[in-house]
Amino acid sequence: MQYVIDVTKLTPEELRAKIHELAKEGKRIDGRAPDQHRPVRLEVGVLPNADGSALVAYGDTVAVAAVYGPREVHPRHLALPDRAILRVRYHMTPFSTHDERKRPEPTRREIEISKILREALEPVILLEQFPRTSIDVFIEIIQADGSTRVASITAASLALADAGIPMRDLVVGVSIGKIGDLVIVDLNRYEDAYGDGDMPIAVMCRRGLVTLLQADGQWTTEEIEKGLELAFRAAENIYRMMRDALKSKYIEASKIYQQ
Amino acid sequence: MQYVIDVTKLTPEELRAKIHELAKEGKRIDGRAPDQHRPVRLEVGVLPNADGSALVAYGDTVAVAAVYGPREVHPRHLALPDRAILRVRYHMTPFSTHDERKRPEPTRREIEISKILREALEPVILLEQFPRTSIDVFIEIIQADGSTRVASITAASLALADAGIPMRDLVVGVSIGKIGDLVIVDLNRYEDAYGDGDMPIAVMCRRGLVTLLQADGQWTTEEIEKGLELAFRAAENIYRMMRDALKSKYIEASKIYQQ
Amino acid sequence: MQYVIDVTKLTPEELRAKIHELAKEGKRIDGRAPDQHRPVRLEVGVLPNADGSALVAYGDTVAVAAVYGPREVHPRHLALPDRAILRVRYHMTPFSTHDERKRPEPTRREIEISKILREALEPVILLEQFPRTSIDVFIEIIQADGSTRVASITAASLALADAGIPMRDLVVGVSIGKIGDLVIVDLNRYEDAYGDGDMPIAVMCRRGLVTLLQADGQWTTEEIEKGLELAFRAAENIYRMMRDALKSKYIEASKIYQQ
Amino acid sequence: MSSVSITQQPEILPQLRKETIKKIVEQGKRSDGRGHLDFRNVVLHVNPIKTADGSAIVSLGNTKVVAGVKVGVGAPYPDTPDEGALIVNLETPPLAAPTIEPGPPDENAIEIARVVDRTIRHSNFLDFKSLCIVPKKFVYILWVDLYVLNHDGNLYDAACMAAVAALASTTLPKVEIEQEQPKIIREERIPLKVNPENLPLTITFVKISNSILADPTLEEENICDSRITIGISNNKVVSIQKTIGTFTIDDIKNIMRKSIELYGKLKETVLKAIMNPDRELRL
Amino acid sequence: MSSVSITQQPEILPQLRKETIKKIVEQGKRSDGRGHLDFRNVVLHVNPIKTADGSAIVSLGNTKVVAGVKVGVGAPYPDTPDEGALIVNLETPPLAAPTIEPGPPDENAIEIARVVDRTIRHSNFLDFKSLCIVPKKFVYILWVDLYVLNHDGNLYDAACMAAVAALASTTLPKVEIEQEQPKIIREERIPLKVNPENLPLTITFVKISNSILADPTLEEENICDSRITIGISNNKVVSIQKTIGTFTIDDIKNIMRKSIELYGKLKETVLKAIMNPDRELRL
Amino acid sequence: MSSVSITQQPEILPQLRKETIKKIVEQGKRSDGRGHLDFRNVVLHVNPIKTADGSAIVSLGNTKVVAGVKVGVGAPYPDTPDEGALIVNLETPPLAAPTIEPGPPDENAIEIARVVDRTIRHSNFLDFKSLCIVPKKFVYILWVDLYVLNHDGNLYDAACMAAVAALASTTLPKVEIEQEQPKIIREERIPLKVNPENLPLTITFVKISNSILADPTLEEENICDSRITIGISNNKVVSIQKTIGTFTIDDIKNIMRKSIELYGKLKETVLKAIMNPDRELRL
Repeated sequence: MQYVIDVTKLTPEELRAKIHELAKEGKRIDGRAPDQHRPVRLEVGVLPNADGSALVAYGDTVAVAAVYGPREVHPRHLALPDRAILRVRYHMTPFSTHDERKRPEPTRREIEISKILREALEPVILLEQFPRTSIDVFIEIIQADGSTRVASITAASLALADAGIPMRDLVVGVSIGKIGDLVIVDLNRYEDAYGDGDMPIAVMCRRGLVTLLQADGQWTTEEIEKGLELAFRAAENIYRMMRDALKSKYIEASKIYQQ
Repeated sequence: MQYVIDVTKLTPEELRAKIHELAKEGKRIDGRAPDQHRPVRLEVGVLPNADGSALVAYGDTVAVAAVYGPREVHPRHLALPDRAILRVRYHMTPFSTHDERKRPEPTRREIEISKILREALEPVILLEQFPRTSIDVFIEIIQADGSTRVASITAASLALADAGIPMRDLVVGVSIGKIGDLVIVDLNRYEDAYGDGDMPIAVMCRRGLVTLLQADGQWTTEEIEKGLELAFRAAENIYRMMRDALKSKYIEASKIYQQ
Repeated sequence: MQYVIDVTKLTPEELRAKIHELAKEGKRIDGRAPDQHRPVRLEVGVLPNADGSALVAYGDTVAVAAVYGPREVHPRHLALPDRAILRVRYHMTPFSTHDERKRPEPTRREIEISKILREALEPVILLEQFPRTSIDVFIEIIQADGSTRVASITAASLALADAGIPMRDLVVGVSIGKIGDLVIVDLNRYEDAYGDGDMPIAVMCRRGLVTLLQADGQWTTEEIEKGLELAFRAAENIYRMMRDALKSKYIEASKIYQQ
Repeated sequence: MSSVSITQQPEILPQLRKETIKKIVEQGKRSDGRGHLDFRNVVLHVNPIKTADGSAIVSLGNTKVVAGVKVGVGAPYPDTPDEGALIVNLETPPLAAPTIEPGPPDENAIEIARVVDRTIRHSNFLDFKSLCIVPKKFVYILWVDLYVLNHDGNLYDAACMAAVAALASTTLPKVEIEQEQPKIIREERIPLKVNPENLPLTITFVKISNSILADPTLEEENICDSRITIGISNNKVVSIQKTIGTFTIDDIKNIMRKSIELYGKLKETVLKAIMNPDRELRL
Repeated sequence: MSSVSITQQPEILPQLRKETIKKIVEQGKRSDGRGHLDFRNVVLHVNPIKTADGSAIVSLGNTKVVAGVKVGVGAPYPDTPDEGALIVNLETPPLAAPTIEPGPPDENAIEIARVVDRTIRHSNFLDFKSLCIVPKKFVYILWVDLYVLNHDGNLYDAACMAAVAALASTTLPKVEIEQEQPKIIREERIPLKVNPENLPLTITFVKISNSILADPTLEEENICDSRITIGISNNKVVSIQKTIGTFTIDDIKNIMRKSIELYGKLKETVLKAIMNPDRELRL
Repeated sequence: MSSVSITQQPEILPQLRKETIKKIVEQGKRSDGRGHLDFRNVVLHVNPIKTADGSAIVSLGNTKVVAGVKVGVGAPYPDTPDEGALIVNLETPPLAAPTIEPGPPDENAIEIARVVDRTIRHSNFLDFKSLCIVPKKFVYILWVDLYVLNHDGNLYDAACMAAVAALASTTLPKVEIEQEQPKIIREERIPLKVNPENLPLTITFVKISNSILADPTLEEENICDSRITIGISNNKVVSIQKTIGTFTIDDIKNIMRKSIELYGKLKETVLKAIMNPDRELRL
């Protein structure tokens, strides 16, 4: 990531001040416009063993998702007679943050995010088509630079599609932030740490539905409405890229079959 | 609780000395006679979800018990073909002691007391009437001022009766203590901390049976016999209050039904 | 153990130097020849409850092994349709080392050794004769003075024989070490701590097969070959003692039956 | 504690009951007689627990939550060397419902505790700097322990209310530094500084048959299509947590408006209770 | 470790065997030929483990318990700044019986360890003040680890005897303070101060067919109506732990008397073994 | 984590497939076309992870392992007061294979981490003394975390290669001592000193139908009779770990020789990759 200032030379207080100063002029520390998303990189089918997999990068944030299933449930009493159960795990590798080593055991934060991601995916998957089975989504954050949970949602969505799991729509994750009065799209780690609010959102673009919504900080209702609008717009772009990534994978695959 | 001296002004050593000095005159720090129990408060049916429940206060010690069952056993292999199993959990909330915050995870002490309470209740319940089921007794100490395990027994007993579980008798818990040569009834936390012996007892009043008995400290056999005698006498009073509490609850309940 | 020098008077650095100095003359700190094993003590049938048991001492290293089985597997889904499963646990008591108290919870080292011992025993036992059952080998180190895992293998082997479990051969454990250029048999704790290499080996004497092999340190291939040769020779002696121990136990047992 | 989030076993609610609840909702009412945006009866006992440094017992209909605050002293977090710490923990002991097994907090309990924590943290209800004893060395730590004694739905709002009321009743023990070590003098106490204007509360909504209902019962939570919790402080949104299902943008706008209305009423109730502490321990 | 105490699975003992045992008891005898108040044969190896700072291996009939003491140095408890610490832990490794699975101590193991701990603690057998190195800073910590190698009933008494004999054979390493940190010199040692007069022991009884039996076997424990353990030191009762069933007041009086009688004999055996330590490690 | 090692559930591989694999081996080939001693294609991305202090992503055929190094500061071990510490941890997250459930490292993961650790430790690849900051007080701690992203056999060699390449790309942050406490300055960095001559690698072999094969696939591991891993550094053996089955002495001699040959080739590949770090994060 390129920054408009030398972030390594500033104390946390100076950095916080600088970020707010820039925001007053509608600018951001990495030179983006308020509604500009970082470059998005999508790769489908990256893990041979999984039924479906994807790598998603939002700038320097990298999430890898693997999908296994539909498959038998262990232990069996967890199975449901009328639909599949969904199992979701979000995990950060110990070396994925700029801080000191993170312990590998799941933190309370990771447990909460795993739940939130499951609840964001459940409304999308046609679980009722696979009674008594389990669909498993496992996510590892390899590198974190803000917005990891929304990158995870996008990766999970792609991996599910790659696994051929029928869905009502592709879900796209986008984070919205707030610095002073400026509402911005796709927080990096400095904007996350020194901003005034964080609002991760996941949407079903074609249906106009919100499947993940959290917020932190202090928001007026107008700011929230503005944020939702920006999120849907950014999601629309990523949605197109996702469709392309899936298409190109199947084109590549069909080429291989033709050989 | 009112104290005959200002306990907050004394060092632990002074408090210990004072308690022993008072005991030599047959007196106690809160003004009670040696064989005098603190005020007992009994409330039945305090938790709507439980099949039976009760709150028991011995002075400032407050225990809440909930009973669920007889009900199915999970996992099933724990079930017994000829009787119900009993499951008992004694737990102190982190804010229930005068000390610093207690961690919520069960301590070795709590594990031991859960076992001791289970073994005090097992001889009383007609478990053989409910083969293959489980009867569960869950106890939380909300506020602790000594004698929590015997207050728990009384609460469990009331909650079991409230749940309509058939029993051979009501079990009543009373603690006996020793300060110097003085044998006393119903220790408060200072008497527990600075006395010379602690003997929690639970009895089936009508049958003259002891179902819980532990002791700590140094006791002559005569002192133990004296303690047992005092415990039975104190239990007799509490037993009457328990019967009244249960009766009044059913009277209230029947009033409600008549409306 | 008798030492040729007063080990308690030396700093670790001095002890290391002394051990290496002695090795240059082909000598060892406890007066043994390089290929000399410490005294081996074998006792069979030491634990009445176990189906088979043994105590094995290599000098001051004492391992106790108990065998239970073949018996039912819990939980059942671990059972295999065509053979017995083997379960092995290696554990050191908290007071078994010269260091400070070891915590009783299994360490990563103990978990690894349990696996290595299981994999050393699996090729030896006729597991296919007992489908759907479990054969359990539990080992406690009571006193540790080096070479505990190989003493454990010998103890496990004796206990299995004592339990009447059919085996292809008796397995014997021997440790090989390296101090400078000197390859030695049966490391004590000082040779383990201050030597240059450690190679625990378990062998099926009659079949010339290696069932356990690990190494640490820096070894030339020639040194490894030398070590293997020494190990087989030492194992041969222990093997004879094991047969005697088993025989004498059955003789004693038959005497008892005759009375 | 498994690290995987798994679709939860649905409560077995008879089909007929489900349809009844929905039908009543469609008629603009609720099965317990409330209107769609009515809260259940709120009873708040503030500071009843003598062994705690602050406490509250909240009943929201049949949902009962006990909150106890214990004040400790410890090192500050490195990135906030002059601020005290707030640690919120929620437990659902097996007393609370027939479906609960004993064990460490599950993902639901962890999530509620974290939502309550964030709601309080972003509200400026507490002045974290006032909890500093010696910068970089010693600060007050506020342990807020929430115990659910009876679970009949909407643990979020009951827990948040209990936590906030318990904090409002909290007193800090005096701390002296002796030989570079803190010495806690429990007998001398000063009240914890709070800003009642910013009193933080959450308002939880469910969506059933396209209607938005506030303060759901357990039954309503079990059959709802969607659920969302909004944290409010002084008419600003300080937290959002969508849990079950999906919402349209219009739903969300609608819910924001309603939550600010409901906040006003609820805040009054809570402030009144805080003014009238109650030293008798009743459930 | 579950935090709930659950009725234990009964050992499957054939009905006929049960009746036989009871019948023999009713005739004033026991199935292994003992009288009702006889202990099984006691074999005590004192201090056989070179790596421990004190140790004992006890056989009570077929019940075998190994005790090892390790001496550490640590901070005292705040309420006893000039006293050392005693920490008792009991493990039942799966070697000990076919029914035992590997795992951390269960409620039975925890209870026995706690009863042994309290029995020793209240006996004045140890002088905790003699374990102080620097008040408020450093004290000796006595870790007593008890390992059951073969379980044939009455772990309480075997464990207590093993712990006490191991402590009696314990030596303390010298400790020097260097730059405010303790330095343990394992080579220089002084014996741990104990008071043999106050030697603490427990005596366990079961009630079968209205008879009181001392030192029960595992079979007797499995069919008994009630069980109780009495800790004695110098003819004073220092602990009681009723575990299974109920007792009448007369039972208890009777048991107290008997336990003091049995204590005298057992104490002699243990003191004799302590006088004759045995550096050969045998089970 | 159970403390008992249990015979593992065998992978269900159709009998026909097993026989096919064996037959091909008997013909001197392998089912993926390799010769008996050929390694699969090795792809090494060195230092692609910006948040790590050193990193590598290794593909060994379809086996993929990510290694990340984080440098910390802590107290040295008492017996090596002037040496830094290396801590190796390996996790097999459930992404890696359909058979893996989430959870802490099992015995397989622990064993691999320990073998990698010992192989590096005894190779003199690292200069532990160069990791000392203040003797007895502060040293660098190298945390090497290994994550298996796709498991297709021979995790040992892939993990070791990833760990070694990650260490070779590691830089140490500057550490200053302020008021006796270490202050980590992440912006100023010096490379970790390594000795490429001693580059440690493991070579794993399996025995199938009396043939010795290097770098087994998961399928080959599942049907092999025996398995052994040899750690080599500069043509010396620095670790051995026999896991499955048995070997004759001749097998072992043969394997030693072959492992030294293979080491040479593999070392070249790894050194070349280390020279060409790759800041794009690709799997």
